[in-house]
Amino acid sequence: MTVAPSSITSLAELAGRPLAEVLSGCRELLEDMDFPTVHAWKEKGGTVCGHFQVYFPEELAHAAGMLPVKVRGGPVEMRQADSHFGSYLCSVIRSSLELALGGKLPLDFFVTHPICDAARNLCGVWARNFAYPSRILYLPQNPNSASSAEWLRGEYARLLRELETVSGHKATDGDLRNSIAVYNENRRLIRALWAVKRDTPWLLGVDEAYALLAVGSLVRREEHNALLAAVLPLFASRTARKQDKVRVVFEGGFCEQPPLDLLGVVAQSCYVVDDDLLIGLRFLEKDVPAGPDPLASLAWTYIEGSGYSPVQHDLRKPKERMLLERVKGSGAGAVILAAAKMCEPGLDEQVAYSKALDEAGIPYFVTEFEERMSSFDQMQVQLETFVESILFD
Amino acid sequence: MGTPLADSTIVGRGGRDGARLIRDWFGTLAAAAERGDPSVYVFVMGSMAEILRAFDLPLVFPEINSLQTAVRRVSHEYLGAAEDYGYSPDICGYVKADVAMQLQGGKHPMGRIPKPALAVLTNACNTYMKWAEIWERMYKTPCFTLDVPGSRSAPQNGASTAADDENDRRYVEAQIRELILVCEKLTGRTLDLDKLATVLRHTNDMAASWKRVLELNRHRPSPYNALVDGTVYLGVLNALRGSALGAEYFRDLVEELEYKNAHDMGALADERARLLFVGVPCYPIFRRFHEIFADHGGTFVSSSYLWFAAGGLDLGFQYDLSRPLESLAEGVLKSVRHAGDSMLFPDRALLDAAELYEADGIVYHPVKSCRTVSTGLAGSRRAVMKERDIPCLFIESDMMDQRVVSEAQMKNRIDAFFEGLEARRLRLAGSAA
Amino acid sequence: MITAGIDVGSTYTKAVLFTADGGGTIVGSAMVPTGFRMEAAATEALERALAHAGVARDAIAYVISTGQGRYQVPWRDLQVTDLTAQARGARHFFPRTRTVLDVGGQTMKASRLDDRGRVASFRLNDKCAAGTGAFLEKTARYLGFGTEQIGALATTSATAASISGVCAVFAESEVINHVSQGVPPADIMHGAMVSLVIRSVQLMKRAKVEAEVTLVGGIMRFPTMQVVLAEQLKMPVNVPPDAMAQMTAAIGAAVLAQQRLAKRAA
Amino acid sequence: MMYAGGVDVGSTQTKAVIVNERRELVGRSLIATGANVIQAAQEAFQAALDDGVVREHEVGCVIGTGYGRYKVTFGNAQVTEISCHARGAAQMFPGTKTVLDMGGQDTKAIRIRPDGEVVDFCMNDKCAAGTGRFLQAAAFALDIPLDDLGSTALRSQKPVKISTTCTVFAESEVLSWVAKGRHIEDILMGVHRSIAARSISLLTRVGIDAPVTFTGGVARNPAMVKVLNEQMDLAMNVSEESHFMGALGAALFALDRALAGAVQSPAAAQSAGRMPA
Repeated sequence: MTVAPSSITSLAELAGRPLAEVLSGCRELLEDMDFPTVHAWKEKGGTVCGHFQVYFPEELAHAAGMLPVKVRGGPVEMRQADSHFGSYLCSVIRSSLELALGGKLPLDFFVTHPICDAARNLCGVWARNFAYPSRILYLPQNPNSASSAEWLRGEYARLLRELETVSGHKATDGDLRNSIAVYNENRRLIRALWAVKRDTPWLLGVDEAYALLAVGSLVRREEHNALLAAVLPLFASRTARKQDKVRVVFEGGFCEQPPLDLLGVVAQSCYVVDDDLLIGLRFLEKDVPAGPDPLASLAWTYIEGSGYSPVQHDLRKPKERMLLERVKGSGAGAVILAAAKMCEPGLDEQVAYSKALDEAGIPYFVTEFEERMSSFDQMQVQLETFVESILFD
Repeated sequence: MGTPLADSTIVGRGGRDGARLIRDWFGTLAAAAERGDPSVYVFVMGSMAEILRAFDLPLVFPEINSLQTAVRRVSHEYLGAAEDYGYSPDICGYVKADVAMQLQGGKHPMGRIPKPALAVLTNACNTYMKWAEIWERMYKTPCFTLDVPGSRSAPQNGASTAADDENDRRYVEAQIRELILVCEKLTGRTLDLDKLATVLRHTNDMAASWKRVLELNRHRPSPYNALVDGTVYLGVLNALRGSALGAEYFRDLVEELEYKNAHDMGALADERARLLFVGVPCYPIFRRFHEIFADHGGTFVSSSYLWFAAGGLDLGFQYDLSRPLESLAEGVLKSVRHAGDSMLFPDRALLDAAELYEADGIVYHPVKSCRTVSTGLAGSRRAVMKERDIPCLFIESDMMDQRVVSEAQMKNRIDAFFEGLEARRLRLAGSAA
Repeated sequence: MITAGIDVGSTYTKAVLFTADGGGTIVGSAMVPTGFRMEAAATEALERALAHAGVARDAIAYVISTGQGRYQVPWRDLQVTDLTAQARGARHFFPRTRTVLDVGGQTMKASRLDDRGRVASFRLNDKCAAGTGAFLEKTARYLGFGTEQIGALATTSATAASISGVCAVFAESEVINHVSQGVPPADIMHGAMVSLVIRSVQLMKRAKVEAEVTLVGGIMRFPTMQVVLAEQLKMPVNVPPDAMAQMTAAIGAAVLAQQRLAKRAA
Repeated sequence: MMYAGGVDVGSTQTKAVIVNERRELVGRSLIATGANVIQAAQEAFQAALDDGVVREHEVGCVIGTGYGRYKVTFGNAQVTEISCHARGAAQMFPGTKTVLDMGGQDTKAIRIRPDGEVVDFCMNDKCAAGTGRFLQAAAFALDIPLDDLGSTALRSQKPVKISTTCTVFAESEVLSWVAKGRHIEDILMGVHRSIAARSISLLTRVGIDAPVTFTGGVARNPAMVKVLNEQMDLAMNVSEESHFMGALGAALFALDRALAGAVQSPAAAQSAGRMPA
């Protein structure tokens, strides 16, 4: 697999450049369906752990010396994958397999999660098609059990063993603590980035923030940390004018990702002040504590300190209440309730969300998207109508 | 050689009694609904019937309620009502039919369904969780989600160690103990261990019988159609799991099937093609679907539905009554995992079944509604055909939504499939001669 | 003060001139084919409407464009989407309208309006063509009738043939089946309309239906639609007067322009 | 001389074929199906007889195939178009292992044995996306005769990417590309590629095993042939008479049956053995 010479293979190439170049570079890297950073890592002899949406404790793969990469599909032309599936399936499942079958995303280990029925089944699909290990990580859906954190610790230990076998590097507690520190720093920087978008959305559009976030899952996190640290101070000096736009929350980007251009269309008419785009990369909302047992700390933080998504069942976090808190917390006045086409959990949740928003009197509109869409006329009509309904008497 | 006379008291008993038991069961649910009694909503994969029955809690299987609307040809009314409420045409039809039922106060073609006082579910199907969340919102029903960790990888790709399994078993057991506390709080009673032992014994009997029922269909001609008759048996298996009535029904059923086999009485008078079915039945045209095959002399000798929708009871797991909770945890873990494997990693099981049942072909029927069952079946089909020279038909439709069931399209494919089977049969007969 | 509403659609471009006098009056209108040059079509439609009304270009105080080509009108003051415009247009004819169903050749849109005529919620269908006017046209074409004959054809039918319409193309084989079984074309056309209406009712329910319901858009050509829709919804359905059936979005844009003008003056 | 007939009643066109005892195609006809399917089948059959200068009583057996196969009221039996395309392709291109049939509203991928026996097949299920109808929609939108689509598309330098899958919406997407000023050939090539990608995914389901024979009306479209060949990296068998493949297969099945009834030779019995029930 050859990589186009113009492609970016490291975020280090971007650090220190003007903001506009950083942003376009991130976008370019993100949209490059040949995954140059992953290939570069492999060429240096590194091993890659691909993990399907939504949340994965990347610290484990990082500590084992691997490159953890989020497998989240993409707008790739379907050549082989469709023949492995039936008709009624979301796009991200198909495109993720396409990327792997086409050799664009070279992995040494694949792990999926029972976030939905289709995603869990990917493990079997992978096992049929690839010689490297494919695994399911069962994240607790009964986090309300007193035993779930302890059991999850066991799961993490088991997974780590397998990752170590693939990478050939035994992760010590020191390695794990270091990885946790790197990711704690990453989480802090992402929170800061999202705060810029929330507090001064005219300085940072949702499509830009998204590109800066998403590249993190294509490189070792130290690189991403360096980039974010370099970029964060640059926004304050941007000269964009604050416009009279509606502040909205974009909900529905937890798994399949809307195309960047769609986010761009949204940004034209609204300020997206909070969202659940790639929520898995920022699912732990707290720092993972530096306890005596790093695996137990990671497991505990998942149970006690994670965000919410339609694919995590937790009696303490009714999704509609969480959404209302997100709206309130970000000072949004309206919500875009999106769901990927054919996404069972997303479409189910839309119903509960819209009832809750109706009751709270918060304007919203309901829409569906697909990662492969290339025409945004429909979305634009919906957005404009929505904005017009808020603006006109 | 004359055809032996059917003993009418035995032959057909399973079908008759099964229909009656299901009717009676719906009757008790309707009575409970009228009285306003609490009920527990459970699912076929990991119903936890043993614990709940020990507390005398009536079980409601929303999956069975929903499929009944399709069999009775009214599912479109229910789906329409749920879609009007806001649910997408692309999501699980079972969920939607249930939502519609709840919106109409439990009204159902078989009577009325009581409201849930508790919902018990497993992670065996992710849609179970989205479904239970609906009751949480509608009624503030407490939902107990039992994590039953499934296989972490395909069987050919590394198995769990004994220590891994023990970690899982301990987790399941701890959760079962938590579930017991929930039931004790709900009923105001403590768990009666003697009663639990009785229930476990009945389930043991049913599991052993179920395994036998499945085995008996290896006979030529096969005594029952796994898709049509099998679904009736399956209903009893789930609804009456852990009951004396259920155990008795399956003892009788084994007797009937053994009798039929002894007299070579097949489900079809002229069995020309033995088929395996993969997926969920096409309930909107349940009888017709089977007839299209039967017209060609095709019968279903086994079905993956009888594996996963039985919650893995086909494994025949026997609880150790001397350590009931530990053993229950082990049984739930193994059976539910086995049920999950039949969907996640179906290839090996299908190849084995093809061999065991001397199948002439495999019919894959993925459905729009259920991604648990359907995702990857196209790939499985390819893998199975690569490994074994066996014709495999692939037809997509739905288990609830008649809008995506096109009988004409389906028949065309089934006709073509049988044309291929027939040509193959003649060729093989020719080369043998 | 006169305002203009320009609706640049994919096939036709419509212009309406409107004044607030007398509680709101249409003083001129015109309709021209859009062709490939949307800007030119918009200009031509406006000029014809001016000629029709007998007013000069500089008498127009505010222009709002709408429709697919709303951004292709450089001399506009503002553009709005056709959902917003159709809502206002429907309200112009039927002030108590709370639900608008707009069925066009390629799209179907349902919106619920608040008490002031703003779009409170809406749903668009974009999955496939089974629920759009194109579905009827395909059926008519197969039956050997032109699009313009669809309306008259279906009115003669008493019983609708059953057509599931999962896919507009697949529906053809159902149509063939009916034809070969001797079902009269009128009943088949009727059946296609019922199938389409059932889909549109589903869409409307997802945006919530409240009385009164007004039906707009290209599908208005077929009077049977109104009847079938009323049957399925079990409530009366408004339809704009014949001559104005194609103009509701342009009217809505012109009405909204009056509002913006008043706001600017204040 | 003994003859046999095959009538393939499709949703838009009805095709009829007459073969002689040597399995040679001696008469053919193609007419629009129209509203009266039974009549169309009769007319097509009669036209094929006329074309082959064969009298009706010389025809030993007639088999109907296609969606309207049960409307061939004068026929002796019905066989699905899947078996017929397979049989026809095996006859016309001996050695064929895979058949791709692209028709008006369905596309079929069929894997066959050398004698034409169907080993496996897959068809589009959910909708008409990726079928020949998609091309018709594009032709209609651009006002280009269907027969000129392929040659126009072949002039493309920079094909557009078609994103819609709905056959009916294809019209509006095509028009939107026109409005954006893209060349007609580039738009058409985009349409061809989009259909080709869907067909290949269908073919992959049964396994692409060369030689591949391309049948159905669309097989006469040179751009579709080229795009498919390029994307699969092989050269498909294509015949001028690809659209008669289903009718030919039906006629061959009919011939088996006629010969089996007339001549009790072992050879005939064996060939009759290929006749599906």
